Amino acid sequence: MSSVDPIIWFFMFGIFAGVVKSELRLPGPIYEFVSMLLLLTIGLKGGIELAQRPFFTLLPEISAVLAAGFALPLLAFPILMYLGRFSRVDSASIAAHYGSVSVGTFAVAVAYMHSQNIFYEEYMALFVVILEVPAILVGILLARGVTTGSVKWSAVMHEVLLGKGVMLLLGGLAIGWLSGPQGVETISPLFFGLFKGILALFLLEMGLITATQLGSLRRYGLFLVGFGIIMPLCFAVIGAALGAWLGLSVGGTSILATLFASASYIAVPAAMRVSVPEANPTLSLTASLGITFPFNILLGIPLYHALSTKLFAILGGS
Amino acid sequence: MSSVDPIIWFFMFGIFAGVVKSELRLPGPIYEFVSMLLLLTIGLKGGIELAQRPFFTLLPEISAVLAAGFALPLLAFPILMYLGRFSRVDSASIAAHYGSVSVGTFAVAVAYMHSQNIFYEEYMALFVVILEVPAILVGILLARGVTTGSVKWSAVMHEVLLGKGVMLLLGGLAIGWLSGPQGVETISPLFFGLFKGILALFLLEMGLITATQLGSLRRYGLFLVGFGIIMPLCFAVIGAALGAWLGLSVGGTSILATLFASASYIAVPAAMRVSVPEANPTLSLTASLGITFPFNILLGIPLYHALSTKLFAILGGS
Amino acid sequence: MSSVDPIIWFFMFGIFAGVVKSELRLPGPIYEFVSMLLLLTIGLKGGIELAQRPFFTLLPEISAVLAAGFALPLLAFPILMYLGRFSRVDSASIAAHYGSVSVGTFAVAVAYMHSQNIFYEEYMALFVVILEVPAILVGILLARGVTTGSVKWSAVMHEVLLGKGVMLLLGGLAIGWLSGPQGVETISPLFFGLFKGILALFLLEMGLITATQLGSLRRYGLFLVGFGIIMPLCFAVIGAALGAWLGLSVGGTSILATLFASASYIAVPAAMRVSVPEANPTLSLTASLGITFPFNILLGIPLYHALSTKLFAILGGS
Amino acid sequence: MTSRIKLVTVFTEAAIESSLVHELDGIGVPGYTITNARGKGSGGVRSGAWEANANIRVEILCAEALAELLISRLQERYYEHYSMVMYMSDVDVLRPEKFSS
Amino acid sequence: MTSRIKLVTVFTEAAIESSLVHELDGIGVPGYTITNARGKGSGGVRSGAWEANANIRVEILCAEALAELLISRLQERYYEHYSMVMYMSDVDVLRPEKFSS
Amino acid sequence: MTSRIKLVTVFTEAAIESSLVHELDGIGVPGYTITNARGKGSGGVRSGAWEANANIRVEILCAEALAELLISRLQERYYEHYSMVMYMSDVDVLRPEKFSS
Ligand SMILES: Nc1ncnc2c1ncn2[C@@H]1O[C@H](COP(=O)(O)O)[C@@H](O)[C@H]1O
Ligand SMILES: Nc1ncnc2c1ncn2[C@@H]1O[C@H](COP(=O)(O)O)[C@@H](O)[C@H]1O
Ligand SMILES: Nc1ncnc2c1ncn2[C@@H]1O[C@H](COP(=O)(O)O)[C@@H](O)[C@H]1O
Ligand code: NA
Ligand code: NA
Ligand code: NA
Repeated sequence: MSSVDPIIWFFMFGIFAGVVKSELRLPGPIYEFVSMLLLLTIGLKGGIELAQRPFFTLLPEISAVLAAGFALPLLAFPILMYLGRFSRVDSASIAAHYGSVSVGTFAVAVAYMHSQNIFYEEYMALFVVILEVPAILVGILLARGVTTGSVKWSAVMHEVLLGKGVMLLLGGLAIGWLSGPQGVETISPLFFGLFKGILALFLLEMGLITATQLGSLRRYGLFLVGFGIIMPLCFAVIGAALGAWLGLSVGGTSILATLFASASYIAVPAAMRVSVPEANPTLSLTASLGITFPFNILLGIPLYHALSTKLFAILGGS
Repeated sequence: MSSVDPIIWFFMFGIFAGVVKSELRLPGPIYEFVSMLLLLTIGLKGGIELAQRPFFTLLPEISAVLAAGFALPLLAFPILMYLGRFSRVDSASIAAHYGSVSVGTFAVAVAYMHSQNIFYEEYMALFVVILEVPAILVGILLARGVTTGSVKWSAVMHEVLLGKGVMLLLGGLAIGWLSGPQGVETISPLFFGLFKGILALFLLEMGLITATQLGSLRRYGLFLVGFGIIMPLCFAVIGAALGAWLGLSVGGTSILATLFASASYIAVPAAMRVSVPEANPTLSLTASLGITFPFNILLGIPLYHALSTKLFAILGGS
Repeated sequence: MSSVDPIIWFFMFGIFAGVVKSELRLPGPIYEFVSMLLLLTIGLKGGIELAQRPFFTLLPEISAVLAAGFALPLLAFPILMYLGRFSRVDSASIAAHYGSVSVGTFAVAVAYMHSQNIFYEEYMALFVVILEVPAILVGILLARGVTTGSVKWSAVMHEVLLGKGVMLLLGGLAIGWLSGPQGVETISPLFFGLFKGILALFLLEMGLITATQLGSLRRYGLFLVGFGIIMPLCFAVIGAALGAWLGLSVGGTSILATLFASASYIAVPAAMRVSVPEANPTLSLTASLGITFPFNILLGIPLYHALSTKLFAILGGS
Repeated sequence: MTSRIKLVTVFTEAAIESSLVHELDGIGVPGYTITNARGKGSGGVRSGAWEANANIRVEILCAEALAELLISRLQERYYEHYSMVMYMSDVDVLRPEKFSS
Repeated sequence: MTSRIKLVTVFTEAAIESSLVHELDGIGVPGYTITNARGKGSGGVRSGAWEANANIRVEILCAEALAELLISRLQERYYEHYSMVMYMSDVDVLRPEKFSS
Repeated sequence: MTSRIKLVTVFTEAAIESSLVHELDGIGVPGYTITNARGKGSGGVRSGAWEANANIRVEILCAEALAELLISRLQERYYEHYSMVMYMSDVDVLRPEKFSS
């Protein structure tokens, strides 16, 4: 019991309050603020880490992760379209959600590693940014076909790259990188000292939002539930394999697996709403928020860690 | 001078700014956020304390406090109706406000004990929850009569138990209890480190709100002012006696006296508005916010502490 | 590179995000909250400092700074009217902005002194309040003429003295003064511990706002740009001279120079909008927010520090 | 192309939002839109500073018969004890069938 | 059951809210409702990002004569120097006496 | 003194605010006013709890011809795939030339 991180209890408290239809709500501006702080903090942490190593040493990892970002939605798409019998646009949209990543899940994974005293490569925040974007582009192409003239790519790139999430992650990365570990010391009480508390509030609200999605679950049936659990597991295996292959630590490998397993519920829905409006947003949000997010938070992360540990044991890595 | 806690100055600054009609205002979402943090923190503190003792040892105290929660509004009601000549529904509504408790007052009492280094039983947060609800039920019964078919009890219980305040207190209690003292360490900078600062901002806004109530005071005359001061004093005596009888420490007794003396201005007004709409909300809010809250904050708490100390001296307790 | 304070990077990140038209925005209530915290903190710091010295020893400095507050807009006015060929009301309004001060700039100057370990007189927060008001009165008189019956002075004084900014600074000062250094310890994690982080968020939003002003720059031409840089430089020289003459430390002198060089963008615009509505608010905001604020933040403060150091070297002061 | 239907606008206390929404659903209105508001009326200033004195502004587009029903229902349930002001106007909508369900 | 009166809607700068409310009270309108807004007009975009460029939206229900007075008064006091747009429409209210005081 | 023009009111998803504003600018409306909203319609409850399900309320005052164009353009571009409800009404404005550009 005492081994469960309190932030997980906040999430479950949120789900409970939502399910019993309590009036509890984080005010809109506060939820936005809390999200912004998380994104900035994650970016800052990554940037500080980057400041301490030559950038080009990371090029192989960056390339591999970037390639995976393009590949993952291509794996999910046929499953959704042929097994799930979703329309082409819905399949493309859901595939984009699962090919991309969830920053909230990443934050919980990081908190998990800290609380278990597991080392991981802090520059992984960089991978959050790298994985956020490609799936969106692939999703749009899958929905529209390659020869599409009707996609306003400049509007899409604007939506994707200049959206709040990517901006804050990149801004944090840049500021952390430019300032280095000593530089950020004076701002660390807000960004690092309060991190877990802020994450707890974020998860409380995520629980409340998750609860509102549960109602739609019944409507969309078993396939979506299965997909929302099995797809992340498969992606986690791919992520763990890639992490091990790239020579990451066990912690870093677990986090990469978590990233692959996570599904976007902020950047991708917004981009899809603008670029592929025919896709039903309830479908993808139900899956990513109603199933995959809670699954990853409650069960996935420890599982992916166990998986990575196992893999390292097999490979004889450390 | 230096013995006044700065949070009290924040309250008085708020009253001053309100009285001179300054444009100062805590933005709505911030006020809500600050309240939520206070409620969660108070709940967490109580829960951590509960985690360290077997629950059943508290059963006698819980029962006694619960009984008092039903009894207090019954004491206030005849005074309001026969001495105060208020209508039946108004008397019932005001009685419910005074039978219930104010979380803000509790927080200030806790801060007072800390700043004076006085020990108290931290699980008293539990009593806040226990005292919040019964007075509402009694108030509705007093307004409607026992044989009322017209009360939608399920709506009432929904409003009361699932309102923000009770939810957050209970959620905090549960999380604190499940996590224990070590568990919450990572989230303590936000919830415990900032507590007094957050309380200061809360009191600033409470001062501003109190000032807006002062205008209504003149309209409702002397009886309400007298009631808003004398009723808390009587309830404080009952609370102190009960605390001593239950074997609480001097600090715990002072806080129980403060809880009894405090009047609700959040949960009860909301519940009464829905359940007893004929009652005039200005009347009860003027009394609880315009008189009793400032009285308790500025004079009551030290008084109740002195009272408890005296009582313990008489009883030869420690 | 590492010598640039990270808060400056936050400001530049904000400008960048604004210029590329990202959707990044601090939610309105959060921006207000962050501003309120800064004002309260600055006030508290000043008040604590005041508590440690007899008030009358500051009377000469207060008088001198107050006199300067009346004089500075009178210096700016003819330049704007005769060199800049602005209308009388626009000249008066801009002069009021530059005669008054920017609390954000003051906060950055304070952070600069801290990060460079330079001593300064912390009671300078008092000067922020003192300098905020006179320029507004002078500006209105300049716009209306001395014999004006049409100015509703009571409304003006209400707007000026009871506006959020002055209220919070004065409230903070009073609370800090009444509580003293020990008193505020319990609230210091929120107000002092988070100060730099809060300032970073404030500057992020200021960068975003500054970026929106850059567009207007082209419309108003070169004179305004020149004025927005040269006027602060002149005022900084006056401020440095006054600081040295008053016997302030090098740090205090630098901050006084910065205060003189800074231009208001909150209190004065609000007051001018109400009292001198014919003045074009875009003109003065473009200058103060679009030019002078970034100039002071990025280049001005180190420059004014260098200036003060030089001055002290020449005068043989310490 | 467009067709005339009724727009009912209600100013009332934020405290009864959920009760009011429940009522609307019960009557079977095709939809509603809510915004936060503050204001002043016979019941004095409601500044929105804190929940007990915040207002909401509710708009309901619907057919005339339902609008009449809605108004009389709200009048009966809320007018006596709550701050509430209502007005009705004629507006033109596309797809009128959407609002006459 | 219902009776026709005037609804005056005003879009203007948030900065003059208190001054405007004072004016409304002075004219003796029976009430008003305010919501926060943003927008664009001849004076450019007012994004509401920060106080100096936020808008408010004010609604006043009142008798026709008062509406005329209100409009001419606001026009005279604010039109020249402030961002302000106003429109008037006919609406039906219950209890018309409430709005003709 | 006053003159009759059209008021178009749109309830839609907050997610498309910037796209919609772009469209309005393209059509050449003289101005618009936006407020945050929540609500319910054929697409279910949109509680405004978080960005993906928040609504906005957009008002546009303009001449009749432009109003017709606006309505048909929005209908064509957004009706199929987005939550959107629109209505049009007649209002009286001062300075009608301001809204007929
Ligand atoms: N004449 C009016 N014009 C516009 N809004 C009004 C008017 N009267 C009342 N209201 C709104 O309705 C709410 C309740 O009004 P009342 O029930 O008269 O106190 C007020 O707080 C205002 O928001
Ligand atoms: N044609 C219009 N339709 C709707 N709202 C408008 C219109 N024109 C102006 N507004 C609103 O009125 C405010 C002031 O307009 P203006 O004085 O023209 O700059 C704008 O910021 C908008 O919120
Ligand atoms: N009958 C109605 N009355 C008022 N607002 C409506 C109505 N129907 C829909 N809306 C608003 O328009 C939004 C989108 O509606 P819909 O496209 O029907 O889901 C809803 O979320 C409501 O805010
Ligand atoms: Na993924
Ligand atoms: Na009580
Ligand atoms: Na200045």
